[in-house]
Amino acid sequence: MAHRIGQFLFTALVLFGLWLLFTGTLDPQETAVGALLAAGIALFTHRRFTRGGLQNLAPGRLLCLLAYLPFFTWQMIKANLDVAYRALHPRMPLNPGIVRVKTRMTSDIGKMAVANSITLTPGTLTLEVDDDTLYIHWIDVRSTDPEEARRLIPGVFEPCLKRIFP
Amino acid sequence: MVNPILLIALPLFFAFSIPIVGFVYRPLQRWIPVVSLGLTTLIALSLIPRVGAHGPIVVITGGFPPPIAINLTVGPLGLLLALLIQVVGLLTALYLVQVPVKEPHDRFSMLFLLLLLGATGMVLTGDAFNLFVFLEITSIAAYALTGFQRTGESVEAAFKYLVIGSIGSTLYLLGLILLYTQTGTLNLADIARHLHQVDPRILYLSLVLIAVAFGVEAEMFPLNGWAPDAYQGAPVAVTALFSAVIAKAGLYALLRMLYTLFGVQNLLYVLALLGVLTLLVAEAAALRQRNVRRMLAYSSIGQMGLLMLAFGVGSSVAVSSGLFHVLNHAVFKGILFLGLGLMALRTGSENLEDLAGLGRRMPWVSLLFAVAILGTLGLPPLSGFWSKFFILYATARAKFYGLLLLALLGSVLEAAYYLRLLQVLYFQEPQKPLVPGRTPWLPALSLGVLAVLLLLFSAFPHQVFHLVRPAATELLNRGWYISKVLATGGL
Amino acid sequence: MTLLNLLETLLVIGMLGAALFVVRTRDLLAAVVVTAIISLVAAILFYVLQAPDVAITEAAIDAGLTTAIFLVALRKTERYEK
Amino acid sequence: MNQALLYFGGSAALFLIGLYLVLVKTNLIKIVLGLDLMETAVNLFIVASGYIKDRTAPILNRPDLLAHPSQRAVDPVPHALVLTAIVIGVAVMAMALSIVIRIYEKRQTLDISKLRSLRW
Amino acid sequence: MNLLLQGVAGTLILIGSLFLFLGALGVYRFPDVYNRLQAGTKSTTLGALSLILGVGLAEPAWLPKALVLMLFILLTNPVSSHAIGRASYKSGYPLWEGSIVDHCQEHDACKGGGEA
Amino acid sequence: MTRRVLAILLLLILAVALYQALARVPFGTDRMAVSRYYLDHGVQDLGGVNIVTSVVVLYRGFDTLGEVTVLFLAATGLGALLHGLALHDEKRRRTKTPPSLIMRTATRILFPLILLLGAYVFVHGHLTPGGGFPGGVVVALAYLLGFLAHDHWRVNHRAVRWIEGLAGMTYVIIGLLGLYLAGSFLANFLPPGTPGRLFSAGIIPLIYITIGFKVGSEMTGLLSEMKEITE
Amino acid sequence: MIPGWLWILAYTLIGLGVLLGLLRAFLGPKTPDRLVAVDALVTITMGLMVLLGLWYRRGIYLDIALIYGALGFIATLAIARYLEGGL
Repeated sequence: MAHRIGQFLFTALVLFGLWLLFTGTLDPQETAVGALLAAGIALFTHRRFTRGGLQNLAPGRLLCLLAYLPFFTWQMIKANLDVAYRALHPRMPLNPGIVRVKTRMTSDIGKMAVANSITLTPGTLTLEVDDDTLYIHWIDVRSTDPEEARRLIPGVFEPCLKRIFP
Repeated sequence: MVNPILLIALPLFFAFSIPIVGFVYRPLQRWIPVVSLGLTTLIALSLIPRVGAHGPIVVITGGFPPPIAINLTVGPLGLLLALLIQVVGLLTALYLVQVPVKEPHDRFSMLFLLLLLGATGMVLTGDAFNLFVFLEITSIAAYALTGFQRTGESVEAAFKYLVIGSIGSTLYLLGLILLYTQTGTLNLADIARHLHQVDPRILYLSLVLIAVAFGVEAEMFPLNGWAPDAYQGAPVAVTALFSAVIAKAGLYALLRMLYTLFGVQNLLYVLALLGVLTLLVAEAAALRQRNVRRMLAYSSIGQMGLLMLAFGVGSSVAVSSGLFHVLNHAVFKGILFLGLGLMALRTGSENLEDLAGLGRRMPWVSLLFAVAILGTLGLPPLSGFWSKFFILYATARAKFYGLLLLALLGSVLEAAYYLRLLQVLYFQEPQKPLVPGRTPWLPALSLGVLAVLLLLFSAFPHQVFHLVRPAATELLNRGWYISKVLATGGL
Repeated sequence: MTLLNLLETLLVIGMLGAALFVVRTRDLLAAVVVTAIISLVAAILFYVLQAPDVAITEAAIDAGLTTAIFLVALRKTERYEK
Repeated sequence: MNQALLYFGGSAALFLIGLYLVLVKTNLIKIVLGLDLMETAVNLFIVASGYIKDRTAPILNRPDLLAHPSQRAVDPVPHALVLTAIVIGVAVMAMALSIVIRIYEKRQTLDISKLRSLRW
Repeated sequence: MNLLLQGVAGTLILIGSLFLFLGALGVYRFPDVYNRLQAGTKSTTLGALSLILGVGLAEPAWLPKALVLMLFILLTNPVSSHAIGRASYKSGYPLWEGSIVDHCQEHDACKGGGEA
Repeated sequence: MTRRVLAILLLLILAVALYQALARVPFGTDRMAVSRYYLDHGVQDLGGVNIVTSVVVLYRGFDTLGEVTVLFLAATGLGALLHGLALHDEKRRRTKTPPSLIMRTATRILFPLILLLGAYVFVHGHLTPGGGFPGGVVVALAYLLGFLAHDHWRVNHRAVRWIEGLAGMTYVIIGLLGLYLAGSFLANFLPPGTPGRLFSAGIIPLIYITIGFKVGSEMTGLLSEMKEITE
Repeated sequence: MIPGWLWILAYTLIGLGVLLGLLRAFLGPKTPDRLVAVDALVTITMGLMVLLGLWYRRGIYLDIALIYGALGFIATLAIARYLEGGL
């Protein structure tokens, strides 16, 4: 029960924060309606929204998230420059293929975070997730060895994400 | 003092409440249309003295006078048709309580109520775009009801109806917007007042588009391909409604556009011509039918043609007798289709040969059926004679002799197949045994009420003419309508 | 003649091209996808014509809902026009 | 390019293409797609007809717009009409497709030239 | 300060539109659907993010809403491109002939019942 | 073949007629008549800054009631037509591809966010673009997302129909309250408030919330029915 | 203020992007290709809408971009689920 309450509070808090961003004001009317709506929606979505609860807001994890963002942004910019180079190059230097890698993440949301990070960064795209195996389309296959590929693709993000989504 | 808006608001409220009532106490669902239509009938009746005394009631919505907000115009004509819709709807609803259609009943009740609501809205509204909304309510409900039996024929008919109907309504929207770009207003009376600002080419294009759109609903000749299939595919009570009131609502909208909005008295002969064509083509097609429902459907289209002839002639006599004929036709076709439904319950089929000998086996229903047929044919003591005679008389007065001849020819064709139907009904030996059972009493009641109406119309044709005269005046007197509506406010 | 007008022209021509594509193609799924594109483009045009309410409604209803209903209909019937 | 020609011509052409689909194609879903195109075309025409050059959307949430709104904003009525028309369009579309699903279930074909009563 | 902010905003907008264009170029030029997705997700995502951030900086009152938009794009775009990639593979869309390896072929997880 | 020729002929005629007419319609110029009243007096009359919303809900509120009815009809008609459709047709039975983990997880997270977005749209109908219809549809599409990504996601049909019916009845009752409190159907009977705040514009937010609930529940029911027939 | 040449450049780039996306949607050759184009077009259009919002100086237009993105996402997902045989 306490767990459920934690889930509910977490969901409502996230939704309320989002509402504040949406409206961009602290007008009491807006916040009141926002709180009402957030609570109402959280009431029947909290079990789907989160498995954890308020511990998702533990300061250590939030700090990790904050640290992860710039790192991720940098990765993304690198990815884009790479793809841009390939798209602009007259002969389009492509060397694509689908490789299989294992991930160390265990929770669903962690797997999703890894997969999405992979999708958004250098020349890689998650095609399929099967348990702990990711099938990744790689625009420039540098290694077909699973262990090597693991180090090159999800290995970049995992240390960080592992701490955010244990 | 009852507000006419309740004619729209109440059925809506009841329609929305049907699922909830179903959760509370299921058998009550079927009575909701009866209750709703009973109430609206009373409301419509209570409005008659007021409209008779003071002319049109302009009902404002949203708190603002006409050109700004939407208004309902409850004039004699609108009220007459609204009352007709409520009465026929009430009788059909009574019929349906004991002769249910297929599952799901709750959805059927909602569609049924909303169909009538849409038609009522169409005849009452005073706003051109609101007319479009109600047209769509009516036609979407009609599409769903046409396909409600979910047999191959009925869903195909529904698709055909849907395609033609939605082309029509899209064209109406286009025509309306062309007018809006020139006048900047959507109120019927206000558009009519500003019509002189409209560039003639735009005016003619939108006239044609709008006429085509309502021609579909009114079953005008080249646009009525959907009608026989839809009439055949729908549940029989719904067919009665289509024939008795829905087509009339479409015709009303067409007339409102031609007479009031555009005021094209000099172009009405086109309507008369198309009416006669409709009549001839439909009656000729009816001759070949073996299925009685389809035959009646064609006959109904033919009668719509006759009505268009009447309104196309456009003299005072023609319009009054046309309105009289609207009433007559609603009653006759109500009896015919509902009676046919009762017969089909016992015979299990609607084919001509299967009705053989019913005259002796279901005497009362058959008698009503026969009287309604004779009335449609226009035999003298019955009310159909007066309306038909005066329509033809007015046609002759207007010197449309060619049209008169063609209309008479149509009547002869009509007589041919109706008399064959009577012959089968009364003078042929039955081939199959009937399904055992008794005629349920509520449908019998509604047929009885229709019969009483028929007798009243036949006994007092003069009074009926007197009753419809204000409606005819409203239709013919364009300036009166415009000034009455805009007198309540305006920019 | 501003740049925005050029963009509008491009969008309208794209819309007409998409409509012609719908006429030509035999793969109904492709036709549905392209119809969704038409709705999306129409939403931008409504936006450019200063009708934000309409743009939102068009995006929500025509691009989202209608596409979903079409897909279900395709799933229950057949995908290719013979 | 002339904006009037662009919008009015574009919506007219789209309308005609939609009508062509409805009248000529024999596939039921293509016909429904044609109806959809016609809807979109009419909506585009309505909105374009309410547009006024160099004016902004009729949402007066800035103080400067409140001074003389009718000199600053475009015509709101066509927008209201189109909202209604879009909603009605989706209703018709849903009905049409459910009918199509039923026809396919009964007849196992989407070709109207093979459906007896639909050959018009 | 304000000028600097505007400068940053302008730069971000320019970079954003450049990447949007490059993404579309990649979608147009690349040989098969998987490679197109690589361009279609990454470049357009970064482009849209940077453009929206630029607009948010240029008009600071809009910044919260711009942040919501960015968050939303970050959440949805990779998911939709994953869905498209998976759907293409399951529906039997072949890899470009220049592809060098396909580990997915021999695994049940990648089989599917669709049709491209 | 004759059909094609006839159709093209018809289209040509229509094209010429449209050209003749549309060439006379001026583009981009001010031809407002009634709209001028709406724009100039809308904010004082009702306190809603979004004039389109004021037109939709109050000046032309009767249309909107009809519009709600049309959607209701579509949902009802669709339910009636698809009633008892063979849920499993043997001939085309196929194994469904299950949704992927990423999709499922992302959907779980996005679902409440999109619901909130929909609620935002219909609560702020009088301040920002949007309103009851798009808001309701966004809510329904959140459910569609759930249906797409989770094979076993169900909605409670009874609850959906309760909400649908109650919302519809509330709309009519608000209209009737207008009739008895302010003199005409759907008239505004609440104070207009300060333009630009959330609690302003009289009954507009009230009606839009009602519409949002109604449209949302209706379209959710419709989509859920459509999902069930594809199983 | 953002200088005029920057606007021109940004519009040109985005316009070309839309053009290329539309071309890919028409050329296909298969439905997944069109779907990719739709997905890219939705994102590009979100950018365009936000940019035009700045041009018109109306903050309300950001809402539209948000809803447009959400709806485009759902439509893409629906079509993808159809393609992989999961609908």
